[in-house]
Amino acid sequence: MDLDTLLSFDWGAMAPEFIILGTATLLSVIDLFMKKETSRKPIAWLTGAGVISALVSVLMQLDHKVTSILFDTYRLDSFSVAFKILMLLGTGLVLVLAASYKKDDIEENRGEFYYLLLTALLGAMMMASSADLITLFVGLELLSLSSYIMAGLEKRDKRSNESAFKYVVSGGIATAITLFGMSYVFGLTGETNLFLIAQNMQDPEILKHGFLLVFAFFITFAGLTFKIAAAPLHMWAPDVYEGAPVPVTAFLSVVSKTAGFVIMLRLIIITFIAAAGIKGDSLLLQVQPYVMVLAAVTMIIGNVTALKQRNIKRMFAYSSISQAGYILVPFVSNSSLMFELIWFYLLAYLFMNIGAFTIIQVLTTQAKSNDISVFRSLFKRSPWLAVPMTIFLLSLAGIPVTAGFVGKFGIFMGALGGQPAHYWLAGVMMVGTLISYVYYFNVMAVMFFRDGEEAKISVPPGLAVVLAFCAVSTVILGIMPELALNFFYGNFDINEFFMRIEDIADHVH
Amino acid sequence: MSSVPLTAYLMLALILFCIGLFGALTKRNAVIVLISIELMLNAVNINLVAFAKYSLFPGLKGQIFALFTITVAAAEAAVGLAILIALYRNRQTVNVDEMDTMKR
Amino acid sequence: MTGEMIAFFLLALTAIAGGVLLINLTNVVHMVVALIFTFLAIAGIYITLSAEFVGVVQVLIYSGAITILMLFGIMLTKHQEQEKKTPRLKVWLTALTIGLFFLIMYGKIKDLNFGQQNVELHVDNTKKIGVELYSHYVIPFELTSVLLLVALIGAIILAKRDADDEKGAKK
Amino acid sequence: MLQMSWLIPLFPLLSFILLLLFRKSVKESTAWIGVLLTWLSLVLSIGVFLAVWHGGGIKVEGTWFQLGKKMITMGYEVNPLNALMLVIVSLVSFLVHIYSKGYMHGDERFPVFFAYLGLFSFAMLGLVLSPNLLQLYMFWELVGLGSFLLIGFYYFKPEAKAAAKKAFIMTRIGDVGLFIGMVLLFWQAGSFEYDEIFASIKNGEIAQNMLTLTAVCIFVGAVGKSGQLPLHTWLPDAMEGPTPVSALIHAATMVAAGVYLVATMYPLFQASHTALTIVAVVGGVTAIFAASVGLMQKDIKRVLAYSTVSQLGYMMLSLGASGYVAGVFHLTTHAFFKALLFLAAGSVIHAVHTQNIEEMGGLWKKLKLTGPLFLIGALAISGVPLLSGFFSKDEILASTYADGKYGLFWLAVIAAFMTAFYMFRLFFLVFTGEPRSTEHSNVKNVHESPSVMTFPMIVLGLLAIVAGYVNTSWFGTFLTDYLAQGPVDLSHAEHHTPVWIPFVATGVALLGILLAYLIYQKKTISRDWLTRVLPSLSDAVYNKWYVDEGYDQTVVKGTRGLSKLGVLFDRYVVEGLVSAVTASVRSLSKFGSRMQDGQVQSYGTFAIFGIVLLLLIVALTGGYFS
Amino acid sequence: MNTWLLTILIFSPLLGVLVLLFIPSSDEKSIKTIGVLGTLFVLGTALVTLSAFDIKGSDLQLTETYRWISYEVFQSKGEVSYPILYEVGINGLSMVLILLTAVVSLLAAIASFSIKQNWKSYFILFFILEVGMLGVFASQNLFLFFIFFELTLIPMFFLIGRWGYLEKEKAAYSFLIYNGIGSAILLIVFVVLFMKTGTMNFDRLAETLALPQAQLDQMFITKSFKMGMLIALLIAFAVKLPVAPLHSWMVRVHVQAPPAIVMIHSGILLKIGAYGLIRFGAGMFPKEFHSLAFVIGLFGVINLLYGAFIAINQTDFKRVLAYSSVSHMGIVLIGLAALNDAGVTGAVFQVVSHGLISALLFFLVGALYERSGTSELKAFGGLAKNMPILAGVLLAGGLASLGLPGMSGFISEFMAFLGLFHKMPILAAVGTLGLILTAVYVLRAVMAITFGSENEQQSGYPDLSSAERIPAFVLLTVILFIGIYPAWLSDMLRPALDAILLGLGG
Repeated sequence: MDLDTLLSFDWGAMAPEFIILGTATLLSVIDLFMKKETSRKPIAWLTGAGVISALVSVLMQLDHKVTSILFDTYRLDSFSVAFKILMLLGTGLVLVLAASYKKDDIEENRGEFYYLLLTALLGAMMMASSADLITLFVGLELLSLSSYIMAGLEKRDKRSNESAFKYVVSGGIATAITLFGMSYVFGLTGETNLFLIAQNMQDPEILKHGFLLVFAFFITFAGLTFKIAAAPLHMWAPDVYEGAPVPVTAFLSVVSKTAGFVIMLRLIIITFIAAAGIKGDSLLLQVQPYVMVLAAVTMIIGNVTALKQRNIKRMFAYSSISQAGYILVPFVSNSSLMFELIWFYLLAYLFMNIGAFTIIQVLTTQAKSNDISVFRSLFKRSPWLAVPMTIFLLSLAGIPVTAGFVGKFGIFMGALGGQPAHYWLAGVMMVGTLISYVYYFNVMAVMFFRDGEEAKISVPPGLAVVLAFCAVSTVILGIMPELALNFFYGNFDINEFFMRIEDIADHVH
Repeated sequence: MSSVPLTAYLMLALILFCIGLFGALTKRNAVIVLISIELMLNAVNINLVAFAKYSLFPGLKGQIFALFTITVAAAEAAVGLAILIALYRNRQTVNVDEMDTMKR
Repeated sequence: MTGEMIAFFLLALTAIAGGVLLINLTNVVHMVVALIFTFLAIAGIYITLSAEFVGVVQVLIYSGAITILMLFGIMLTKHQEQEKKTPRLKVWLTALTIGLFFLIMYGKIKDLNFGQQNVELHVDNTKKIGVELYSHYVIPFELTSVLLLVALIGAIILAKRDADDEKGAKK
Repeated sequence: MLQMSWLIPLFPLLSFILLLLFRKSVKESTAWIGVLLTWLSLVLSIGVFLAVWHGGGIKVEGTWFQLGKKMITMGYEVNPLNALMLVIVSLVSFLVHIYSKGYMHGDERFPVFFAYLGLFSFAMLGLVLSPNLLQLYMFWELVGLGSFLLIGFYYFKPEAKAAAKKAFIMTRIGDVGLFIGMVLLFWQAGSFEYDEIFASIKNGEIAQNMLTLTAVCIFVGAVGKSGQLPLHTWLPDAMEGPTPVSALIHAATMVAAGVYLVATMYPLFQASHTALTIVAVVGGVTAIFAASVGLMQKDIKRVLAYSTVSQLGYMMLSLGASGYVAGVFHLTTHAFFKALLFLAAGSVIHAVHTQNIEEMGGLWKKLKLTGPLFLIGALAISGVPLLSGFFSKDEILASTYADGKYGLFWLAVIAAFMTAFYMFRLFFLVFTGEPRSTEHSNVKNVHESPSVMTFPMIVLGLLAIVAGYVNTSWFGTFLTDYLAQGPVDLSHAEHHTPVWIPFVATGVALLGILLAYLIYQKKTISRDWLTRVLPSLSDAVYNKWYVDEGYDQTVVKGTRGLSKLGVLFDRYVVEGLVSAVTASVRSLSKFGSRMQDGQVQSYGTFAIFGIVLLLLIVALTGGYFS
Repeated sequence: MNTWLLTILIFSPLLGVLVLLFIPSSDEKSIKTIGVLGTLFVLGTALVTLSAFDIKGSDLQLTETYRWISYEVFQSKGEVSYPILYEVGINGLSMVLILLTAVVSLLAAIASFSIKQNWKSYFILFFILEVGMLGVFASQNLFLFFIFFELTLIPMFFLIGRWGYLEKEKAAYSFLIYNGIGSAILLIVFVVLFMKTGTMNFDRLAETLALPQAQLDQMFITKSFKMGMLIALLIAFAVKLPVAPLHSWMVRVHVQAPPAIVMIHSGILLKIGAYGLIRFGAGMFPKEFHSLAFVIGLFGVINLLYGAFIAINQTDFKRVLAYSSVSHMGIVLIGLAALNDAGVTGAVFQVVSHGLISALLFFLVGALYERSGTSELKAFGGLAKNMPILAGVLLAGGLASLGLPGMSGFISEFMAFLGLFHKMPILAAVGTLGLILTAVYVLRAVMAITFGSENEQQSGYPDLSSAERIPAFVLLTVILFIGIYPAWLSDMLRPALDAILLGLGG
């Protein structure tokens, strides 16, 4: 195909990605020419500007018609927009954390920190807005690589190095596994476009190899569980979360996780939606119980192991593992509400988790310790930290009048709404939630009941803003989830997710 | 005409994948671990290229996929090594089993 | 027994042999060297699969860049190239698991044959790949460039000695 | 007059409230408030009685609350029986109020005492006025409360505390019986109203065995309150209360409530022969049992208490032997002479500050009034002719005989003999012979009680003499005719008594007195011949046939054991399970964190293992090998 | 005005919170005053509601309905499925319980004067707790009910864990976990019902579930499913009530929590369990409830006797009262099991009366603890001498709780047993044993404190202060009033109960 066909694509659809890419490259250049000593604040502001403008451009795409560039190697539809919003929001908040993250040995790499954040974001966004195996894979890797580096940014901190290394090794293995699975998916269908793959899977020849397909599914799926930190590839999370700088941890636990779910939905659902499994019946239905077991195991491992943690960051790592388990539930309970439920929960999770990590950052950096005791008598020392923290914890525990509750409620609707209703899964989730009460409330107990620790706490203005924002939205979404849901229903039509649209390239061929 | 069957290639890929995996999971030296991961990725590439030729729907896509994989693998290797060096600078060791300050 | 067959078997043998050596050798440098053979053999296999370009790239990047990189890594971190043995039990468990994995997969790929359609992948393979890359796959291609940039920067900032360390070195 | 009868119980209630509120301000003058108010209710009840005597009667009811379709009602009713009771209760209560003025003089909780008296009188009168079982039950319990409070009036005395608790719980056991009977009746007859219940009994709407069951249940209630076997043990202990209380509650009124209950529900009992027999047997056995215990007690009040139990047994016996009138008759007379005896005893105790008869003696000359009055009481209760007790007891014996319950008849006769004996044993030991003074009692210089105390005794004394003449074969059976107006039909109560019965009764009574005289006055027979002849028997009698000990060993210990068992179960099984669960979760979490050993490679191994496991399961469940 | 009345009532305690926010946390006096005034305001609003409430009216009143949350199924865009509404409304039953809540909360607020520290946060939590309780009784759909139900958990956790006695945190946790289990089961049941029927409104649910089986089968609602749901509900509320053997948390809370909070807890929070049983168990699954009646009755009797037997052997007055609560909750079950006017009315009466009585008794325990720093029985004796009023009220409370006629306890026991005797005489007869045991342990405990010879170190204690007399006397008066004139309560309840009984066909 010639140049003008190439140019004739609606490249405007990629505006957000271009903005991020542009900012990233620009910053790398600026950073290069900036003197070592000069503060990197302007870069922070620029990054913020980039993220915000990208967010704006995404919002402007709200009622953009479904667009496909070059056989869906780039694809703009409600799904991508919906989740890109989450990613940009999350990154924006994490950015503030990063900007006010005071640790001297991160200073000389601050600039890199910012634009690595952007490249990671770019990767995530590509994962959200592509329906092509290769693009998804590259996006995934872009995200991963950037995160590896960010995790290791505190070069002089042994923990940071170690976490980065563990991350890169597990990540490498995960990538290999994912690719191995993908290679079969690709091999059997000979296509990289997900829709075409789905098409080719109808081929009678393929049906003969149902088993291989199922294996391919599981291997790919297992590989992807790495990103969302769910069983079986979840064990890296605690160590990496503990070692990485707090903003990075926040990023991993929110944006990266979101991306993980996005690629799962995209890849798994579209690819296998029409695939026949072992005995000819639908593959997705067939694998459901096994994935459910994975979800259940994830919840149990996460919650149970979190009980023993004294290190707050580790505790939150386990908590985020269990949360991944929860979010897997709507994914497998093939409920008709899947997308909004996952979206809403991720939104809620974004607010509560980043909020919590903000406070953790404040306390741990000040106390130079990650032990849970940094929360001692927080209520006395500064109620304005204790109260939001309580809100976040309650939300994470799924107590009413918080976003977390509505999210969990929705997940239950998903799990129990389907036919048949998955009582046992709901049961496991409930048990998990109960166990989680213990460690979430333990933090509260430390904040309210334990005394000692008199040091006053200073909160940087930026963090204060993030805190307020997260806390308020957590409560608002808890009281009026209609806001978010209406936004979702008003702007996104999930049917777009399933329809392949022919683009110019098809006609050229 | 008799040619090498697809299975043979897949088998080879599988074997190499397993070897790579085994290396990545058991070798002590961090460098070897990284390189074993590379081996795994290579195995995947064999799959892709083989499928490109012998699948139901043959085509170049497989080879291109393989190219992307190679590139990514290279980048990963580089970053991995860089991290390793940073770690080595602080810890004076490249033994994977000594990197367990964070546990439980 | 066509020449292709023979070629394949030799190459496959070399590849696997290299892998086995990687596992069994004790000297780190030797391991890497052994692996070079594997990579080269794989490159050969690509050629037999009428993917010359990929084959060449393989030679360049793996047998060239990556292995050298790794050797550098070993040199930089050199203090004992003797690889310590990991505890037996753990090794065996891992081996067992992986063996199981192998068997399961084996059972399903051993009869995976679609025969051969007549497609000339080898006919100006490189040109076609180029065209595809720059048209169909231009987006991931560009994305890859970003990825490489990131890798570059990352590698630098992580690996480079810090200013104050150098000062310390000078003193 | 009848319309105002609802006021009768309210006066005492008023006194209760007033005294409780103003106990600080008004000191001992409170007594007069109580006396005045009880006097009012006495006047009223006499008026009501007269009205009923002239064939009046009234029943007023209003809805208390509504249960679905059914109306639960409250109100008041006056019929011959309870009109009579009204008089008795309010009279005795009035007298006791006066008496207490003197007896409780100087007690720091003087007002509270009168308040409690008021509460009790209110409850008792309310009980009597109740037109339905539910209301009766409620007052029944309140009466129990009053008794509980008054027994425990000396709250600091451990014995009083124990006695009060015992009284409440023992009676509560009976009450539960009544409760069950009442509820069952409700579902049978569809109402708590006496007349509706009687109606449905008459129409045979209730199965025979159900009749028996309910009757027995209700009788259990009566047993509890009237201290019949086997629930009698609380009554003697109840003597820990102040003596006026014993006179009012544990002689004249509350304990008679059991009898009153059976009398009120008489149609029910009549409908079931079994129930009647049970009543009779329990009554008869109690009569002789208690009398036998009374023979050897040393505490003056305890002797009287056991005599009360035995007399109540008489009443039950007669009711059981379809001697309705006789029962009520004896109730009436007994109320007077037993109250008299208690007050007299009280005045003695007041004088000598001891209750142990071994430490008294020779008081006849010192207590010029109390002595004779006590004698009157003793004669009356022993059934010496021409005194009230004689007539009523005679009636009972007659009706028992007429009903063909000969065994019980002879029991009763023997009991009568014993009664005479122990009463006069008491009399002789207390009033005659030499003063046996000890360190903590001065029998030397004692004085007659003040007039506030003697006056009531005199009144009662007169009544104890004359009360018998309301129903005699010689001067006419006023009481029978009067009661015949009531709901109970006494048609078959016309029995011809064998002429010899009165003589037998008189005979045994005199015999008993003679024996007591010989032993305690003349000393011709040594006091402890029984102890020598039959030591085991005498011990048994002295220790009240070991009933209390028996209960301690069985019921009390049993309950304690069960509750201990419960506690253990609660601590080890229930709590144990919980802690087991938590422990398992903890160990699980320990295991989980041990998995997390910081080795990135073992994480990888874990992951691969997981995947392989998954694939294996899929393979196995998916028919991989087929 | 009336259209908003209920919402105003539910959230009226927040006014107190609002005011408190502007009071310096050191200003003890005014904080406590605000606390009392706030609850007083709530009581006032409740009374206004009562005046607006038509006692005779059988159906729901003062209802409010607003659209709240709605999920759309994506196949059918635009059309709302699974709407979750904000629905409140009250019938006689809820009205009574709301009044109870308002009164007990006020008295508890007065009793809270003994709180030693952090009055501000204490009262803020206190008010939030009250919102939760009011909401539970006023809400008309499962979602709202659940939210308020959970809302009571959190403040309780802190109130117990912060202001309790020595083992407060353990108590707080066991409270949290046990009730967590309860609410977890509840949530599952609610969601399942919601997803099957598409509505959360109580009445609509009841109607739907009452449909002929054929129609229900299309909704995948089988008989066994309904039975399962009911059993799950029973378990959930059995935790709250609590029914043995799920009671250990409640004992712990009663012993460890500050008296004022225990007043609320055993006075109202336990009653949520009973309310739920009546409203959901009997209200929505009448047939199944019928078939389970015997089991429920059996558990009732077991509870009654179990609690009583253990109470006999306790040495700590708090524990005695805790187990007596277990025992008394058995009577609620007994009444429900009877499934007739008498029984159900009795159950509700028991709910109210036990609420008042236990509030009174725990208040007195608090007063005693204030003076002596212990609640061990053997530490007391002969209180009647120096503290005649306290002793008197204590005795009265004890008598009330052992069901003395003329006090509210009697009415409920009487009616509950009256009901059960109609259905299962044998069981009921066994149950009456409980009446005796109750007398035994109550007298044992009360007389140990008030009777006997006083030990000297308590001779110094002052009698109830005038501030303390208010709650004591108010409660005692109400108890007596209900005992003497139960009609006003039963009249208010009858329409609501008739509706339920109609469903039960009892």
